[in-house]
Amino acid sequence: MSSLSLFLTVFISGVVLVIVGLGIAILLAPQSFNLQKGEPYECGIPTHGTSWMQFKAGYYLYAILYLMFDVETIFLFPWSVVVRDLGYTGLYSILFFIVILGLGLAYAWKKGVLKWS
Amino acid sequence: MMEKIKKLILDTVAEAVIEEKQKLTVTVEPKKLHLLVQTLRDNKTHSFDYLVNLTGVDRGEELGVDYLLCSSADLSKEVVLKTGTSDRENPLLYSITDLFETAHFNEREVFALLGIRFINNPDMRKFFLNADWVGYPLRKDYDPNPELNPVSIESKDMVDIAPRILETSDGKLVEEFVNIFEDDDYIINIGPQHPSTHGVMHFRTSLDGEIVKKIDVHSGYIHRGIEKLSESLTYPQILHFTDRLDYLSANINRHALCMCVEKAIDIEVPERAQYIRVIMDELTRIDSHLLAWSAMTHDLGATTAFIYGMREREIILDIFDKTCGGRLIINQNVIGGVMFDIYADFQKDVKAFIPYMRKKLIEYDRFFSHNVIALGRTQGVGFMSKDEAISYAVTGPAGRASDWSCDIRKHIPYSLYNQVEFKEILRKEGDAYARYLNRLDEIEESLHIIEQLIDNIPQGDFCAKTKAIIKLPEGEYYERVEAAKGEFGVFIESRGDKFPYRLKFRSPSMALVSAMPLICQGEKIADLIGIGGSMDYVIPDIDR
Amino acid sequence: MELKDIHIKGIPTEDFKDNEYLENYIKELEANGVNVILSKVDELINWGRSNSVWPLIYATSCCGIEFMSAAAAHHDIARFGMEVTRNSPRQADLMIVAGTIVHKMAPLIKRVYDQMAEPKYVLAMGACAISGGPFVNSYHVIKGVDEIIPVDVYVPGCPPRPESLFYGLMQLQRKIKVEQFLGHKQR
Amino acid sequence: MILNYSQPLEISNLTSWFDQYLRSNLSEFWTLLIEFVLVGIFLLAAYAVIALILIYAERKITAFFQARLGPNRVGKWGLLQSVADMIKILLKEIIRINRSDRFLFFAAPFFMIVASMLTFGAIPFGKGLQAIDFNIGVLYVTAVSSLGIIGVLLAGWSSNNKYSMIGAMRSGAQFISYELSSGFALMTIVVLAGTMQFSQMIEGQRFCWNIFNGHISSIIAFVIYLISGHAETNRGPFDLPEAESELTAGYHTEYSGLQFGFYYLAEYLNMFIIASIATTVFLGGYLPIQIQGWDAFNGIMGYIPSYVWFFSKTGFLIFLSLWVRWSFPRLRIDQLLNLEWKYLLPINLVNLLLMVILVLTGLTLKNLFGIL
Amino acid sequence: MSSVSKYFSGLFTGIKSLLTGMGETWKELWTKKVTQQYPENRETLEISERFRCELVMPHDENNEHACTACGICEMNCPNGTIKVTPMFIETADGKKKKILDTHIWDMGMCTYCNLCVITCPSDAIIFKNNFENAVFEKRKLIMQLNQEGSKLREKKKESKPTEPII
Repeated sequence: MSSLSLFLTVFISGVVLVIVGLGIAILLAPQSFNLQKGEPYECGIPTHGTSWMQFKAGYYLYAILYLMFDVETIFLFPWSVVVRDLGYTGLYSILFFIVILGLGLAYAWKKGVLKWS
Repeated sequence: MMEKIKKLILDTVAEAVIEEKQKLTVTVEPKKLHLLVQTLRDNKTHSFDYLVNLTGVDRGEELGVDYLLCSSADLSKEVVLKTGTSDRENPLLYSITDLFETAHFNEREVFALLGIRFINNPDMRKFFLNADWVGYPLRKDYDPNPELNPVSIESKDMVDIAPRILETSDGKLVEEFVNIFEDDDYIINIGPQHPSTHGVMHFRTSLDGEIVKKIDVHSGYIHRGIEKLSESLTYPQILHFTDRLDYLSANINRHALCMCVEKAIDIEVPERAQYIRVIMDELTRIDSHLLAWSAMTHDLGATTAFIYGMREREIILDIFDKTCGGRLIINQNVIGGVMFDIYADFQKDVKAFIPYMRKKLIEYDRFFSHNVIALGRTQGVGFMSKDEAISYAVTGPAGRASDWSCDIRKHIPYSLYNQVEFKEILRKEGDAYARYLNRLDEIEESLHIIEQLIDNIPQGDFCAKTKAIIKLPEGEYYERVEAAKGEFGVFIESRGDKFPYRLKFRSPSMALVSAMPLICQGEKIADLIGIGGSMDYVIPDIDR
Repeated sequence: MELKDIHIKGIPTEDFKDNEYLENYIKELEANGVNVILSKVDELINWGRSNSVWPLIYATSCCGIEFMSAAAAHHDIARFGMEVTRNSPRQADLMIVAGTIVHKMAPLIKRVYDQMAEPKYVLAMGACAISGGPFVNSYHVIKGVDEIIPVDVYVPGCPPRPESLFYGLMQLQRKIKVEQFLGHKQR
Repeated sequence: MILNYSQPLEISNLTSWFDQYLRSNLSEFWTLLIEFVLVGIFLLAAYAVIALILIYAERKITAFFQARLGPNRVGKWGLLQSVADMIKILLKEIIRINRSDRFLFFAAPFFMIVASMLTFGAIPFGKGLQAIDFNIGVLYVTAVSSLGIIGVLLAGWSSNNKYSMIGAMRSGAQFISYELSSGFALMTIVVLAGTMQFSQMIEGQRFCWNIFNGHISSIIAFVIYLISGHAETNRGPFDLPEAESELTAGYHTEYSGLQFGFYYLAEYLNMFIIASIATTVFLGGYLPIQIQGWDAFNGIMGYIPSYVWFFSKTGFLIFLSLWVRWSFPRLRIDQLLNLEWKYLLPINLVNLLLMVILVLTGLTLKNLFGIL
Repeated sequence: MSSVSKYFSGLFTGIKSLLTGMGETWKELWTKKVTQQYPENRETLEISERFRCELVMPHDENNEHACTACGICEMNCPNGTIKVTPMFIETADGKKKKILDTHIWDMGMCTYCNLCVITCPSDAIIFKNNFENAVFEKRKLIMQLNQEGSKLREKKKESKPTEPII
């Protein structure tokens, strides 16, 4: 059995679960209608404006750092499998890489990027 | 000392009328009030810098306001200022919000209930009632016809525009409207139907990401008009309302009203009743602080701690239940004593509770007080300085966490409090963590007080004989007690009837909530909830 | 179906108050000719629904504290499977109105009720929610939450003790159990 | 040959016998088709049953931590409680929200369920009980499980509700942080095991689990993985996106009925998935406790079926996660990010290097004691 | 260097505090559960004698009560929960006498303040601790306390119907 077709099997069964479940719910569950039902719930008070406003997320710098490290993770995964065979050469070459990233993090830390504002 | 104050007052406002009633009472005309208050507040020797109470009264011929001022250093130094206006169509008085921040909400309350508008108050919206409410309920000529104010179930958008009246430098009055929020603010409603606003508080909050920019407090979602209702009930009947103000300090509130009436008609309360009252008061205080602890931990997301606190609380409720047949609303104090004598095993149960509670306090400490997450979420968060606490009239554990000694039990000892020994817990940090710790320490002090009393309950009557119909002689009566959340006060104006002419409760929670916009500004939205928990307000106490 | 088939653990049916209301309800159903096969499925569904009532606590005052007591260790509402308190009306089945409802609150409670998903129930806890209670003569208090939203169970008390609330919840379970779920015209 | 006398209770014996039976009677295509359908049904059933059991277990364990009893009125000891909940939630109305982004609002639960389903399929429940066994298993699991967060983000964004919006933003912040830690922690073990395929990784742990093999470094990685895994599942004390006491219900405030039920379900499944990956990677997966040289002991241990081993190890980790959840208050967003960026990530980087050194210098337990 | 040592000491004290907290929950996991199981323990459940749940008018075996229909309880009730309707009958000696017709008490409105009971001059009503009162319809909460056909107990008998309210 190839892994890919099994992957598809699992994927399809997940989708089927959702569709069947929602199907039953929509068919059998009672429905009612009133004007306020579809309005957003905000502690019972009509909401002010839309929620899709410009929203200042205080962590965009974290997101950039994340990108940096995530790319590194991708590079490191193949390396980590073969590090046994590569021996010390593999260690030194990647050590350089990690140290640079670590320095980057330390710099960001020092600069106060890691402080939520 | 009194003479000096009188002199000071007469030096400032020569035409002031000074009377010696239960308290030193000064009547001035509206224009001079601000000056007098400022002088009283700012003079160095007897600084009256704590506005206890601001009561609007419909005196019949005029609409007036009574101010009870006292000194923050010594709460027993009190002075009452009175002013009023005879214009019933468009009554205007001068605001003292610039001197006492706590006056702000109180003045708005007076506007909603009596229709008096205050010049220079920055935000003159009605506080408890909707803006379109017809009539002013606390006026004697209020028309209670329900057709005037029908129940509306239609959701309406909130209008964030505040009217105000300003006096220009050349003495002209200008009416203007200001926007409370900016146009592009991200406004979110926290409450009224929210799990952690401790009732139906409504904080309209504008956010900058996760940071709270501004809070606009809305109240009145449980305004039940207790003060108006009281005006047509006899004194024993009014008692049952006090339990339902701050239901967590039910017994203490009731104690205050009973004492107020007892002093007015000179009833000697039997010793046994005094003991029972104080023991029950302290149990109530522990109960309230336990709930505050639980609710705060729950607000911070520690559900388990919440359940532990409620578990210990249940033991107190059991004692209440057996003593007076109620768990929360206990109806224990009556005029002249208490309604029920203690039951046979009362002392045994209470004495078993004391060591148990001490053991649990240690557990709470280990479980929550030193938890690194809890410390991070409470330390240095929601800071309030001593001056701010006084200006906002924040009393109780919260005020004492800002290093303001404001325990009425120490300053104006009532009942048995001058016979027992206990410490007033003061902390200097003024943050949420200090308020949190203050409560736990106060539980310990309350246990200590109970310990001193429980074995010495004297024999005798538990209730003095009173007349069937209680009439208070004409006059004004104040009584202040230390409720679990801070200073609770009762003000009765009697005209010799069996009903009070005007009854006002000074609720500690109102001051606590009024400080929220100040101490939450710039904190995160998660802190807003945590600070709310550390302030521990009860909404029905505010709304009355 | 007969009323004696409705079984609640711990309390025999005849010990419950207000049985005649349910009897009338069943009679009404029978008059409409309930389908036997469907009613078996209904029984299963109603068993599930009655044992999984997730409350939304519309707590305004004292009764809310008693609800907290009920949820805490000594009484433990979790035994009924009802500790999953949902703060969003979308996910709740039962609105427990615990406390006074005043004029200013009326539009809000209506809105929250409207926003609940079907099937939904309302339990009025305490004197204030039932009739205005101590404040019934006030200018700003609504004389009973049933003026605004339909109420299924009334739990008297001021405030009712947690056991009273549990009794009320069991009454609600009984009511859910006799309902016809499938093929029933909705409110 | 249904019974394998050394391990009579293994399901894999049954499946391989069934496979042979089908192959001998049907063509290749039909065999595969039937098997795929059966795999799908089996997974769905396991998914639902595990969720129901977990929900019950959590409610009961929570209650015991809180000095209560928990559900005990529906069925014996309340065993049927979550079944009743399932019936109820299946028949609850699904509300249409005005002015929401209809399509995304509808699609968000799909992401949630499908992501957890795909990860679920890659878990080796027992010997031969693994649907997807890629040779890049660890990477696959990391990648697929992060899809779930899209479900949360979409839900929060599309429902046009401010609480949901804040919840979604928080979950974004949480995700971008803890994804790194869990990735690095897993990578540390990949260095140790030298493979990313789960089946190989398990086989390599026959006599010495990875957590023992890499001793200090493995234990640090294990703790970090548990913390970050816990955070990724949005459960307390990391439940900021939901944050009941702040945002009422957070990102799923507007979801009702079964759509909410899917989030509820996926939350528990994700908890299970994190625990089972930790079991597989650190605790030897479905392998029994075996000690080289103790043949009698190994024989007895080996007699217990592999899935029992798997579920008991996973159960232990789930208990641990519940214990943590019900002991601590919720973190605030800045504490959350601090924990990751100032503590977990630097420690992780150092730990990874430490592990490489351990492996290269031969200081792992296997090398030191000559374990297979 | 202090910041580095602060970093590590913070890390370790943090971990220690977390473990202490977990230790407490671990202890609680094994302590006896305090839950009382209403309704399973309905037979053994003890509600405090004084707990006020239901106002009753005790009737003796002759179907007689002590209420003189004086209306003091109605007067004292702060929110009008009690309605006492008297009825005037002519006694044998031709005098008009006020007796009780109906004593209506609205359970759904009562505040349980106990004023009616303590002010009652003839101790005709008491609070009972029966808490199982939930119903489906509001009107069922309005109760008539005097039983059908009951009458006033003659004075010569003991005036206290039950144990005194403390």
